[in-house]
Amino acid sequence: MGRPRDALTGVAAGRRRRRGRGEQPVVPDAQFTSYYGRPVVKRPVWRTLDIAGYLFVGGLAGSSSVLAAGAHFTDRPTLARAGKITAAGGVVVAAVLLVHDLGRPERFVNMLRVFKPTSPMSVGSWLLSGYGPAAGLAAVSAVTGRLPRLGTLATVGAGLIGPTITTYTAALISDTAVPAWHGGHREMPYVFAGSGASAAGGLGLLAAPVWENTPARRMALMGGIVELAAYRLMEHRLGMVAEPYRTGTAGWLVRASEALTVAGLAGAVLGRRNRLVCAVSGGALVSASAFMRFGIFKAGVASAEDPKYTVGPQRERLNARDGSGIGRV
Amino acid sequence: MAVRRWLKAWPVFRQLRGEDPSGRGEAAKSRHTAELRARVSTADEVVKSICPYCAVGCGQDVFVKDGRVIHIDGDPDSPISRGRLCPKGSASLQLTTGPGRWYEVLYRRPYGTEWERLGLDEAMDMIADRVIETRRQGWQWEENGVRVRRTMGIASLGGATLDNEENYLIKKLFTALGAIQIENQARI
Amino acid sequence: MSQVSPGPPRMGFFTDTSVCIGCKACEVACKEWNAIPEDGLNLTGMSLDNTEKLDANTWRHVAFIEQRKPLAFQEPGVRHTGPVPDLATPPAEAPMTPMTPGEPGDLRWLMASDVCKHCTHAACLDVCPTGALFRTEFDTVVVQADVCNGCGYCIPACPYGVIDQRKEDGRAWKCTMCYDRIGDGLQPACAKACPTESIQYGPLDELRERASERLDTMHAAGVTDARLYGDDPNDGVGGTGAFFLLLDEPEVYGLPPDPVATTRDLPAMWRHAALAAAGLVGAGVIACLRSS
Amino acid sequence: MAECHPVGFQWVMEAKARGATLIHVDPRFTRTSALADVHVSLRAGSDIAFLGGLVNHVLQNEADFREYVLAYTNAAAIVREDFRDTEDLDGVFSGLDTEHRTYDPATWQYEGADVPSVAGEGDEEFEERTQAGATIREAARVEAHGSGGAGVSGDIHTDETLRHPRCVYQILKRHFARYTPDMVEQVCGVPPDTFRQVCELVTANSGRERTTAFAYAVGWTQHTVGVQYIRTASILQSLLGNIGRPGGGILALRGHASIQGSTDIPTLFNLLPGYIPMPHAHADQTLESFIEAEGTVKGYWGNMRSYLVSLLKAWWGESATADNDYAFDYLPRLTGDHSTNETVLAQMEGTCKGYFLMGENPAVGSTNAKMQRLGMAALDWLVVRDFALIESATWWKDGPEIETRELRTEENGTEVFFLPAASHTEKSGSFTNTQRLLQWHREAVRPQGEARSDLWFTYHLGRRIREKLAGSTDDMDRPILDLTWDYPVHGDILEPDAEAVLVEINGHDARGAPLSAYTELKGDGSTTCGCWIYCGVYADGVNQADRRKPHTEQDWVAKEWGWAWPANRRILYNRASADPDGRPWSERKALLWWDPEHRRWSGPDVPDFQPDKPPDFRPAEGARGPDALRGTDAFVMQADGKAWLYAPAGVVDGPLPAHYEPHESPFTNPLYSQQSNPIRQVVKHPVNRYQPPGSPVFPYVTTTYRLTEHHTAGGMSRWVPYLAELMPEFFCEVSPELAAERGLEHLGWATIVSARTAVEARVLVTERMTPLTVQGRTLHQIGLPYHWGPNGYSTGDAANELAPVVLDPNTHIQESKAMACDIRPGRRPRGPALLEFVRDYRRRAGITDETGMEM
Repeated sequence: MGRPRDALTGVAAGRRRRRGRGEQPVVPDAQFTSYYGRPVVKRPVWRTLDIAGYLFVGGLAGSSSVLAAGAHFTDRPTLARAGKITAAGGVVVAAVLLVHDLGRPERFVNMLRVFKPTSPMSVGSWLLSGYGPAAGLAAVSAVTGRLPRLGTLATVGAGLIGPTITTYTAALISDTAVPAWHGGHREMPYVFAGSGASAAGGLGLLAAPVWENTPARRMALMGGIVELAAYRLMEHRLGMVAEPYRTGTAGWLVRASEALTVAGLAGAVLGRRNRLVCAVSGGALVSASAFMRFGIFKAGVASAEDPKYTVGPQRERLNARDGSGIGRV
Repeated sequence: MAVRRWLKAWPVFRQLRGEDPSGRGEAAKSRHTAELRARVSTADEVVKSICPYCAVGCGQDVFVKDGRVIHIDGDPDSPISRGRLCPKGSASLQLTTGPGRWYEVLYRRPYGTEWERLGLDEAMDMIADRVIETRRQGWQWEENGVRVRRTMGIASLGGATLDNEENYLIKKLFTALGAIQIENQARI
Repeated sequence: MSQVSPGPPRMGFFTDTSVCIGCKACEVACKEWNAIPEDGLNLTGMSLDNTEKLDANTWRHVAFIEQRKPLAFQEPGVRHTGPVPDLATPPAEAPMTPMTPGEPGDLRWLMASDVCKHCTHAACLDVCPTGALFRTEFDTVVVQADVCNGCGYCIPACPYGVIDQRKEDGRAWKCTMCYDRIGDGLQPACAKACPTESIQYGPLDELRERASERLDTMHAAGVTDARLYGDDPNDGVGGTGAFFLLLDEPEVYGLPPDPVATTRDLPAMWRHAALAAAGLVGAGVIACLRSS
Repeated sequence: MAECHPVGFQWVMEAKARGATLIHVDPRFTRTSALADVHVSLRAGSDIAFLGGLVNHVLQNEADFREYVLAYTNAAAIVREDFRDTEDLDGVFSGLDTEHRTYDPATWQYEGADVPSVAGEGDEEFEERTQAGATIREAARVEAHGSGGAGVSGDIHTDETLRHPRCVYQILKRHFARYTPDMVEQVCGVPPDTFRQVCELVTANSGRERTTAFAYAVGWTQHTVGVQYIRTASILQSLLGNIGRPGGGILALRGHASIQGSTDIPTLFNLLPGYIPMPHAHADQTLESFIEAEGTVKGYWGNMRSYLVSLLKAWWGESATADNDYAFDYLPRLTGDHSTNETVLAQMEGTCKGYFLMGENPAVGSTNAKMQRLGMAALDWLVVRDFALIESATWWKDGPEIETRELRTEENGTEVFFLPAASHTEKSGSFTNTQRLLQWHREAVRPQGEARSDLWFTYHLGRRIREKLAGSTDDMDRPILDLTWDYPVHGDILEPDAEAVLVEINGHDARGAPLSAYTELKGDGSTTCGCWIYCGVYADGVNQADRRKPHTEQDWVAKEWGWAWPANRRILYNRASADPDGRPWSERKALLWWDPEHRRWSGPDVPDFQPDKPPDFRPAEGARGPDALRGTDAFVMQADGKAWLYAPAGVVDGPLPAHYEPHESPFTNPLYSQQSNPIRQVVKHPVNRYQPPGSPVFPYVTTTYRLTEHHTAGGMSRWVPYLAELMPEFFCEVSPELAAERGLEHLGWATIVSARTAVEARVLVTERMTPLTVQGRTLHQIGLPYHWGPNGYSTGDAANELAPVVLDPNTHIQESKAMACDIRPGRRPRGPALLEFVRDYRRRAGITDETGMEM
């Protein structure tokens, strides 16, 4: 441990010309400064297919449970059954994806070792462990026709937990230092909810007959509009950090998603009497939702890989705060 | 009983009991963590040593457990190094126990294209024979009519991370053999 | 809680980069003690830094920065006249070790040993779903390898990019401030090895006091670009257990200038997520209403 | 120092914390420069001019510490009338024998002094026949003064006013007068204002109250004038009163755990333990005549008989008797230079047939690495002992000559034995560190497999040879059969007891009790001692090298940690820390003082002086040995008790340092018309071709060096992954200006070429390398860390492939720190094309077998 060190290099002697004490000029850097262009934060190690896939499947499943519950109680059996099967299938796929992405899959039960409200993943794990059985039971009951009361109860449960499954993942990715995610943490849940709803609606359109698909169309419409609006809002708030959403793979995915959403919604509204048009529109909406999640995922990764998205906003914040900050950006 | 023990070890249960409600401290600690000790603390023996790299001569503590070196740390008692080590000194555990060490005698016969294995005992015997033979062949009683009592047939070049005692025996043996071309890194 | 005797004081690192000689003893001592895998041969062209960054297999990383800037009144003894090429070029494509432009003939070589910051508000710890990451009695943040299931959440959560996944093993790893050693009253391996006491270990309060004296001395001597980093309990991570004396802006060393623990915004995220979920329920109800 | 001795550098930081100024002089801006107050970049190979400039500054400004200079140096001594300086002879000294490339130092002597014949007592006929004078000088005799100066005796004339034109002080003044700041700029490329600043800092921090220390390493020794580099520093430090005082000195920062020990107990051809010279061949040489010739009258070397007889008793025990001159005849004799590079030539000629390499890797670590390998390729047998399969063990299989087809594995007849070595944790023994401190390391575990210590190897090899020769009546086998070789062994591997060897080194008296000081040694055969300067390391039957009293429990000198030779004193010549009257020069710098009450020298360190000899002591007429020194003769190992500003004997290439250009330099010498050291040692051999001075084909200067992350030729670091990953491959450091001039790309490849061969390295372009202006033109220098070779985990070409065998005439150390070269972008040619590539360079530079051979 020892004493404070006072070995001041260059102070005892050294260069006498040029400038006197205390007059070190700060050389203003015209450019953005980083350590050899290396990222400041780590990019997520999550595999795209696993985790972006999970964001999509979880959103679809959760929202489908809502639609299924609604359909269940408004006597739209095909739509309800489709929603329940989607939810149950979704949750199985989601669980497989999650476990597959673990570095130590055999330790997946450790997810329930603690309950941490500070960890969206912990909260999500507990939610999933409630939602999974409910969605499963609801689906089994719907398909087999057995245990109708329990099935109804499970349908209600899944319908209530489902939305949280759809939106907690927004908190999950926003609760990171990834600039493009964290910066959008206010809007992200609405993007996810909208995207989930739109996908669930889309799936309903795909699965249900024309006479039963009104809720699906409405769900898709509401979802799609919220998604598009929330996304625009998020992009605006992100400022320069929105760049990764517009460029590269992410940019392509997001643009495709937006186009598909608009097309899907248009098709769903305009072709509402045509089973085929409805189905194609539904498919477009489901794909749009997937594209959106993959786009968001990719944008996040890209924003973590370039230090300017980390340093830039922080430097701006510092400068705004004390006004004396040295302009580096 | 087992269930209770399991339950008591379950961090969620500990969280609920209020010891650490957020689950970020004590409650999350595993048994392995709770029992963690520095491996030097459980060593059988601490052997005093000196770093083998440069000539600063930093003190080292060599920790031994079950007949194996488990760690090498700077010796805080040393007035030279005060417990500190440079990257090389810090790597001396890997130097001495790492994958770079070779533990077998190898032999390349004249014109051989590959290494062959050879027992240590046999190798020593062969080397002793070579020394005796080469010494006899190259023996000089005189050069230019003046007594020299030596052999120019054998030479040795040693590193300078050898011990004084090793250098002493090398110089003593080779001088007695009449070999004079005994050199080391100090000239390099 | 009250009947529990007060634990040990909060322990920390003060890394005074103004006396760092870039020897990398900390890197090796850390690897030896913690038996961290060697991670490949890669000449980076980033001055003498071939380690590049903190990650699962590097818990101490010495940064090397060459700058056309004066170090107080040091006479650097170099005589260059031309301009410095664009420093934004990645090292592999750069015509020379990238360096900060400045006056020709100025040169300073900054070296700094980076490490996990052991934040007061540690995002990695907050987001860990398994409790593998926990806060010790020394107020340090440690991953338990026997618990971690490699979910990877802590990795993008860290505002400093410290913790990382070890590919071949799947789990997350980072500096433990030698939890096993300090528990037995020993110094962490890096601080123990550091030849020039650039890395100092001790009770955080003492270290902060020492650092502030050191800073005053430096400022008084005219080293005006010296600054402390991570010593402020009011910063975005509540101050760090490992803090630094730097001679330039943090980003020059690859450190974020104003890091924030992401979980500071978590309540807002939960609120919005809940609202969005409620909206979804509402949407479901509306969607299913039968038009009369 | 921060680069290569980081833990030692903590003390520099401590000094800085107390206000010390740190000046770093190095061609490159290194990790040491980063922490220095002043970094001076200079041309590699120009340090004598730089230091000479400092000496000149001190003399011109009379900034010397005059009382110290008068009392403790030979400034007042008057030199013979027939001495001629480089001033008079345009760059050479009187006595130059151009035929044999040697100096006859007779004219360098003090007026009134006896002139010892270099070859000892008269044997003129023999000398005539063999030019023994020359060969003895070749025999690195200078090193025999590793613990003291050369012999001078007689009634030396002095002038205490320092005004006599032939007194050392005046000679010095004239000699260094041309080393002006302008000349320093011309030679070194150091701007005058930087140089003046260094002058002012050094002189302001020297004198009564302050001291300046110089630290150096092989950047000073690996030159054709290496010894004279250190001589220049000695002159400066003696003038400034910085020797023998705390915070002063000229500190050799040595790079191997026991490299000091390996010269004290030398595995060196020209020395016996304790710097006793190996006997040179003379007709009818006896113990008596040897001592007569080699010992001195005054000072501690006056007792050489005690040291040598005790050594012979230690080696040959009962067989060494007064009747047989204590087996003095058992010692083999030298007939010239038998140093390592001569041995390589002898290997190539076929004289030397068997070679042991113990922890040494000349195939990449020695100069002109190809020559080293070709030497090995000509051997009958080779024994390599190391941790791993180093390049010196595998050249026959995968060496560079296999690639160029200069050698073919199936046509090479060398028999190779590889024996794995034990590490420091697997054996007990002592290392002698850079400050002469012996520290014991204890065996922690047994070596695994067939790994064995060198102690084990040497002991058991000797045992087997003795067993095989037992019963021989051949007189040539007597020394080996009569050798004391019965060390106790222990454990299942029969490891010899290192402590028993240390006991023998320490020595014992007639009753077998361990001696406690070399002053107890006798010349009558009643004492034994394996190395007189180490006598006392086992005092009181205690392994003093294994003392480990924590530094926190003792004073700053820490005398109870380990054991320093001689006599456990920590600062040599510490009598000089007090004034002639025995009072410390300053309270701040008090280390030793005369205590009149107890009539003893007192202070925290062990006095490097007879402890009860008062300051006013005058020796009796005819006194010999230490008793012949006065109470003010602080430099007790010197024959006249003085620090030598001028060396009247002992240095073969001149009594004063003069700047000579490196053997291969892109410049001509602006100081004298003599270009290079006239008696540098050159080797004419087809694989050792030299470059002509000033050749435009080789316009750059390269210097080799170490990195913090590696160790010498890499045997202890390239195989260690944690170190290898920090510095993963061979690279060169160049300035952006040179990169632009030659089209080198950062991280690209460059080929560096000398007259010997070419190597390839990755390029690091950095402003830490600076162009210099030397003699009006821009000079670029190239940095080459020399740690690599083709084997191991981290690999690369060896920088030593480039270096020539051209040597300092005193030490036979090669010039690898200042070499002219060329650099070009891209990788080097492979296979035989490499040979053609280098041949082309040689053609272009007009290199013949005579190039570089001129005086």
